[in-house]
Amino acid sequence: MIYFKQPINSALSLIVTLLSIAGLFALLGGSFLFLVQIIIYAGAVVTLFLFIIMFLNIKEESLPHEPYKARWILLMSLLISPFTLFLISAVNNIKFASLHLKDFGSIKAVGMELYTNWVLPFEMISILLLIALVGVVILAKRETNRD
Amino acid sequence: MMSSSLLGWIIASVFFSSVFIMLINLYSKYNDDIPQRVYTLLGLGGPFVSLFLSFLLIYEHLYKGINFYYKAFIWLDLEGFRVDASLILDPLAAAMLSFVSLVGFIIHLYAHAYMKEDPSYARFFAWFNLFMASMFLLILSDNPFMLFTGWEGVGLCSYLLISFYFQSEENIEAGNKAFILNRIGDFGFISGLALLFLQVGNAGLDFASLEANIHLIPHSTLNLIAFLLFVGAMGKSAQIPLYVWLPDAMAGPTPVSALIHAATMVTAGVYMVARFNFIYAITEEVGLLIAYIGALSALLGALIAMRQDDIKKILAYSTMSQLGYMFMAVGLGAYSYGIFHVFTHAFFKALLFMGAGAIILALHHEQNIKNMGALKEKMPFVFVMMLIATLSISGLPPFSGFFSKDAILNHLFASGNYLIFAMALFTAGLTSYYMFRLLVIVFISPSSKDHQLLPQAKLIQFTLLVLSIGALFAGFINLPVFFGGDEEYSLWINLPDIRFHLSHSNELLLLISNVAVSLAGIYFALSHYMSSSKDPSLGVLDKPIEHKFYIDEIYYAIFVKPLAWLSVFIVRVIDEKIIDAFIHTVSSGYQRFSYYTDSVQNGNVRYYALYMSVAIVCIFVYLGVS
Amino acid sequence: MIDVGHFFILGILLFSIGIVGMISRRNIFVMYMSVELMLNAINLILVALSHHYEDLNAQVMAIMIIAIAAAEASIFLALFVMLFKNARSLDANFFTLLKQEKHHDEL
Amino acid sequence: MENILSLLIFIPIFSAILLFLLPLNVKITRYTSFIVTLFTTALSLWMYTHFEANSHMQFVEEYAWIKAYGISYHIGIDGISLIIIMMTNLIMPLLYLSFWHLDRKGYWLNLLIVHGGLSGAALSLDLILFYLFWETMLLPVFFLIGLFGRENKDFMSMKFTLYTIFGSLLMLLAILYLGHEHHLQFSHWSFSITDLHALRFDVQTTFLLFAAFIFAFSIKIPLFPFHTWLPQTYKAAPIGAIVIMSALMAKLGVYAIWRFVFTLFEELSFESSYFFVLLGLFGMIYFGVAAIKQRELKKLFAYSSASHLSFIVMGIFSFNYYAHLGAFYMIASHALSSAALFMMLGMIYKRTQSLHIHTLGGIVHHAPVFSAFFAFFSLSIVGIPLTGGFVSELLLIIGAFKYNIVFGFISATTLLIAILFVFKLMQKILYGEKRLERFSELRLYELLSIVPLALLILAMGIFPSYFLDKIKPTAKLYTQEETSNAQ
Repeated sequence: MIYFKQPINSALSLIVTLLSIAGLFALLGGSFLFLVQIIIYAGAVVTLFLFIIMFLNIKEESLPHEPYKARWILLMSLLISPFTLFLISAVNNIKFASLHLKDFGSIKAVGMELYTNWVLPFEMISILLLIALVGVVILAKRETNRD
Repeated sequence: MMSSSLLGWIIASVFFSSVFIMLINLYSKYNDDIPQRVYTLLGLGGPFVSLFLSFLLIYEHLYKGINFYYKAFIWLDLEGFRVDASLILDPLAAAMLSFVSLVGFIIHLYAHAYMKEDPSYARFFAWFNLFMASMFLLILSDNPFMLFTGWEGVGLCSYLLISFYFQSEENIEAGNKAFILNRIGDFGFISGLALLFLQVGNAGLDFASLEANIHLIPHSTLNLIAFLLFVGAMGKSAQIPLYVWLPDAMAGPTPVSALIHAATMVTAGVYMVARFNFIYAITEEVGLLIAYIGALSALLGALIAMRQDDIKKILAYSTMSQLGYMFMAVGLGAYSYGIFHVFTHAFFKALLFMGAGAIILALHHEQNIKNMGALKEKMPFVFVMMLIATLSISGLPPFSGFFSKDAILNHLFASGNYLIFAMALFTAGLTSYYMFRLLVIVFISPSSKDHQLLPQAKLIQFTLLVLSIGALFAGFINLPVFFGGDEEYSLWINLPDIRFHLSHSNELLLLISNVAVSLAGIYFALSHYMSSSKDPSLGVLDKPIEHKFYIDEIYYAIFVKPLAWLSVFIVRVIDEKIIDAFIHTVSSGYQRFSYYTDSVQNGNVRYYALYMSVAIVCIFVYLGVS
Repeated sequence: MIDVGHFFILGILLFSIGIVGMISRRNIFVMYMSVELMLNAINLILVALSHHYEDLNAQVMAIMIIAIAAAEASIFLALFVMLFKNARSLDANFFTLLKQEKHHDEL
Repeated sequence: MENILSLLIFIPIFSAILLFLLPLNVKITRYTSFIVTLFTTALSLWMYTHFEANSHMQFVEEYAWIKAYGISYHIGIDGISLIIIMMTNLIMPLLYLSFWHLDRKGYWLNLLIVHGGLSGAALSLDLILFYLFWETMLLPVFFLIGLFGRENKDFMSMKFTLYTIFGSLLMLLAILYLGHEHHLQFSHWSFSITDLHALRFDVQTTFLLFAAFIFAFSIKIPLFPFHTWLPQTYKAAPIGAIVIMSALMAKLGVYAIWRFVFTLFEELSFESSYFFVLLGLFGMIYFGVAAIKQRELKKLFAYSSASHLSFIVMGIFSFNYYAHLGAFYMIASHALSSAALFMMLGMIYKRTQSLHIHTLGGIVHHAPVFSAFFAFFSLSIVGIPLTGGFVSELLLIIGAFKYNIVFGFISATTLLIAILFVFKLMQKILYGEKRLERFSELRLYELLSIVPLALLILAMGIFPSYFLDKIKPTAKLYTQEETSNAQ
C-alpha cells in the first residue's frame, strides 16, 4: 500500500487490508465490529476516498516526485524496527490463551454496553460527526482560489 | 600666637566679592544690564578691604612681633588625618601677603581702567577676585592641604583668565595647556603630600607639626617627597620641563599677565619651597637639583627671550628666567633671598607688564615690537616707567632688582657651585641685553609706521607711578651688610638660611663683575638696536632660538600625538575589534546555533513525525537494552 | 496454533508499516492512508485485548475510533480538495506553512 | 517611623502601579510622581538626621517571607547604603524636574519603579530579596531605552539587558548554591547575609562563588573588560536612563561588592585585592584615555564615568580606611556630578537635537548661565578643590599610597586623566566656533534641577567633615576587620 505511486492503487490495497482486518475482527468475536468495519471503513471511507481521487483527476505530473521513495522506506523500516521488535518480543513473553469462539461481542451486547456505560461519549461522537459534517460543507463551499 | 578672624576676612572679602559679582552677572543674563559701577564697587572694594586688613595685620605683626592664626572650621577629621581650615600669618606669609595684596590691588585699579570697555568686565573681576582669594589662601594656609586648595584655585583662575577671550580657539588652547601642565605638577605635589602624610601625618598636618616630626622620615623617602613637591613647583612656576605654558598664557588680558603670570601665581612655587624649608634644608641633593633646574630655566628663558617679537612673550620668558633665579636661591638654601627676589620681582615685572599693557592699549592691541618704535616722544611717561623697570630687572644699582639679584649671585658664588654661578651670571648679561633690546626697539629705534595713539587713562599712569616707586626703592629694605645695612628683611623672615661668608674684597669683586656683565649686555643691545630694529645673527643658534628650541613640537610628538592615537586605538581596536567582537561572536554563535536548530523545524509535518519516531525508537532502544 | 498474541503482532506490524508510510511518502493521500492504517492497527489490538479480557469496553472504544476516523476522513478529504485546488500539488513538502520565515535580527 | 525603609522602597513602586492603573493624563502623572519623590526625599532626609554615626545596621526590619526556604524580608541601613539611598532620593526629584517638558506617561512610571528598585537593592540584607530588587531596577531601564531611546535603541536595550541579566543569572546560581550549602551545613535554609557569613567552603568553591558575584557586579559597574555595552548603550539611551545608570546603578554595583562580596568572601577578597586594585587603576587610565577622542558627548561621559568607577573599585579593594572613605565619598560626589552633567546633556539635546561635538560650539555666546553651570560640573568631575570630587580623590590617592607606593603614583594620575578630555570638551562645545544658530538659556525648572546639585557639590568640598561623620564608622569597621585578618 505504501509503495504505490498512484494513490488509487494504494486506496485499493487499503480496502483489501481493511477487509482482511474485518475478517480478523470476526475471528476475534467482534461480530458487530466486523460489520461496522466493512460498512463504514471499506464501504464509506475508502469509497469516499476513491471518489475524491477520481474527482480530483490527478495527473501524473501533479503527483509528487519521489526519487528516493524506496530508500526512505527502507531506512524508515530499519529505524522503526527496534520499536517493532521490542513490542513483538514483549508480546511474545505473555502467555495468551488460544482463540475460544464464544458468543461474545454480539450486536446486542455491544449495543447494551454502548447505551448504558458509554452513552455520553456516544452522544458526543454523534455531535462530533455533526460538527465534521458542517465543517466539511463549509470547507468545500469556501471560495478557495485566491489566485 | 594670637587668633584673629580678620585673617579669614582677608580671603573672605575677595572671595565674596567674586561670588557676588558672579551671581549678579548671571542674574543679569536674564534681566536688564546691571550698571558697571556695581561691579566696579564690588570688584575693587573686595581687594581694597583685603589690602586694608592685610596691612593692618602686618603692621600689628611687625609692631608686636606676634604671629596670627585663625581656625575657621575642621575641614577633615579622620583618625590620624586631621586638616583644619586654618590660616596663619607668620613672617614668611606676611612677606608674601604684603606685596600680593598691594600689587594685587594696584593691578585691580589698573585692570579697571584697562577693561573698562570690555563687555565681559564683570566676568573678568569675578575671576580676578577669585584668583586673589585663592592666592591669599595659598599664602596664609597653615597646612599643605589648604595650600594645595589655594594652589589649585589659582591654577583654575589662571586657566579661566588665560582663556578669557574665548572667541579665539588659540586662547582656550593656551588655557588648556596651562592647566594641564599645572596639573602634571600637581600630580607630583599631591603624591608628595600623600607620602608626607603617610610618614608623619598622624601627628598633625600643620606646618609646625610637620617640621617637628620631619626627622622621623628616612632620608631617601624625604628626598623623594622633596622632589615630588618640587615637581608641583615646576608646573606652577614654569620651570624646565613644564614651562611651555607660560608664554602661551600671555593670551589673557594684560592685567592678568601682570598679576598672575608675573607677580604672584608663578612665584607660588618658590613660596612653597620656602614654606617647606624644613624639608629642603635637609635634602641637599634635591636642593642642588632645584638649583640646576632653576639655572637651566633661567638660561633657556633668557636665550629664547632674545629673539621673541611679541612684547608680552618676551616678558613671559623673562619671568621664567627670573623664576629660575629664585629657584637657584631657594635650592641652595637662601630662602630669604629667594623670597626677597620674589618681592622685588613683583614690582618691576608688574610694572613692565603694565607698561607693556599701556603701550598695547594705546596702539590698538598691537603686540609685535617690530611694528612699534620711536614711541619715546609720544609716550614719555610710559617710557620712563619702563626704563625704571628695565634697569631694575637688569640689576643695576640702586634699583630694587640689583639688591635681590646681587644677593642671589653672591650666595651662588659663595656656595661653591661655580657652574650654577656662571650660568646665572651669563643669564644676567642676557637679561639686560634682551630687556634693552625690547626697550630700544619699542621706544627709540626708528619706526616705519606712524601710530595713532589712544589717549592714556590717568588711572593707568597713577598705578604705574605707584609701582615704579616699589621698583625703585623696594630693594632698600634688605640692604646687605656690604652697603651698611643689616639685611633686615632676611632677619625678619627668619628662615633657616644657609649662610656663607665672603670676604669684603670678594664681595666687591662680585659686585663689580655683576654690574659689569649687566652693563655689557646693555651695551650690546644699545649698540645694535639704536639704529635699526633688525636682529643680528647668532650663527648656528639662530634657528633653535627662534623656534624656542623646538620644545613645543617635541612635546607634541612625544605626548600629545601618541595619547590621541592610543585613545583612538583603544576605542576602535581594543574595544570594538577585540572585546566587543568577542562578545558578539559569542552571542551570534547562539544565533547561528539557533539558525541550524531552526532548520530542523522546517514546517514539514513528515519530518516532525520522523523526529517523534526517532525519539520513540530511542526510548524503546533504551528500554530494550535495560 | 494461532492465539491472541499473533493478533497483537499483526497489529504491531501494521502500525509500523503505517509509521513508515507516513514518514517516507510525500504524497498526502498515501500519508493519510498510512494514518488510517495505524488506526486500524490500534483497532485490531483493541479488539484482541477485548477478546483476551473478555471485556466489551475495548470493542466500544474501537467503535468510537471508527466513528472518529470517519469524521476525520471527511474533513481530511475536504482539506485535500481545497489544497489541491489551491496548489495543484499533492506534495507534502510543498505545504510548509508551519515554518517560520527566516529573518536575521542584529545580534 | 519604624518602617521608614520599607516606605522608601514601596512608596514609589506602589504609586507607579497606582498611576498605571488609574486613567490619569500625563500632567497629573507627572505632578503626582514628582510629589511622591519629594515625599521620599523628605523621608530620607528625616532618616539621615536620625541615622546614628555608628557602624551597625539601623532601622532594621525583618519578617519571614518564604519560611520553608528561609527567605526573609530583611532590610537595614548602614553608612554605605545611606550614601546610595541619599543619592537616589536627592537625584530622583531633580531628574524629574529637569525633564518637566516630557509628555510620556511611561517615562515617569518607569522612573518610579527604578527608584523603588534602587532603594530596595541598596537596603536588602537578604540575598534573594536583593536579587529581586536588582532585577526590578533593570527592567524599567530596558523599557526606558527601548521606548524612549534613539538610533539603534532596540538592539542596545537588548544588549544591555541580556548582558546584565547574564551576569546576574550567574549570581543567582551562586546565591542559590549558598542557600543550599547553608541548608547542608546548618540544616536549615537561609539567605540572610548575616547567616551566610558563617559558611566555609573549600578554596575552589569559594573562588567560583566569588567569581560569579564579581562577574555580575563588574558588568554593572562596569570594569574592564566587561564594559563594551556601556558607550553604545549610553549613546542610545534617553537621558533619564543614563542618569540612573551612571549616577546610581553603577554605584550600586560597587556597593554590592562591598556589602555581599566582602561579607561573604572576606579572605578571598583580601587575598585578591592586589589584582582588583590593579584592574581598577588600569581601568581608570584605560577609560580615561579612551574618552579623549570621543566625539559623542554621551559616549565621552560614559567612558569618563567608567574611569571614575574603576577608581572607586580600586579604592574599596585597597582595604584601608582612607581609601574606603574616599571611595564612599566619591560614590556620592560622582553621583551628583555625573547626574548633573547628564541632565545638562539632556538640556543640550533638547535644544539642538544633537550631542555630537562637531555640531555644537560656542554655547557660551548664547547661554552664559548654562555654560557656567556646565563648566562647574565638568570641573567638579575633574576634582577641583572646593568640590566633593577633590576630597574623594585626595583620600583615594592617600589610600592607594598606603596600599602600595607604586599604585599610589599610578592613582595620582587621576589628576591628569580627566582634565585631558574635560578641558577639550569645554573648549569645543562651550567656547570655540559659534556653530549654533541659537541656544536658549536655562529655564527656571532647569535651574531648579541643577542648582541644588551644584550647592551640594560645593558643600561636600568645603565641609567634608560634616558629611563624612555619618559614614566614618562603617568604613572603619571593615578596615579594622581586614587589618586584623591580615595580621
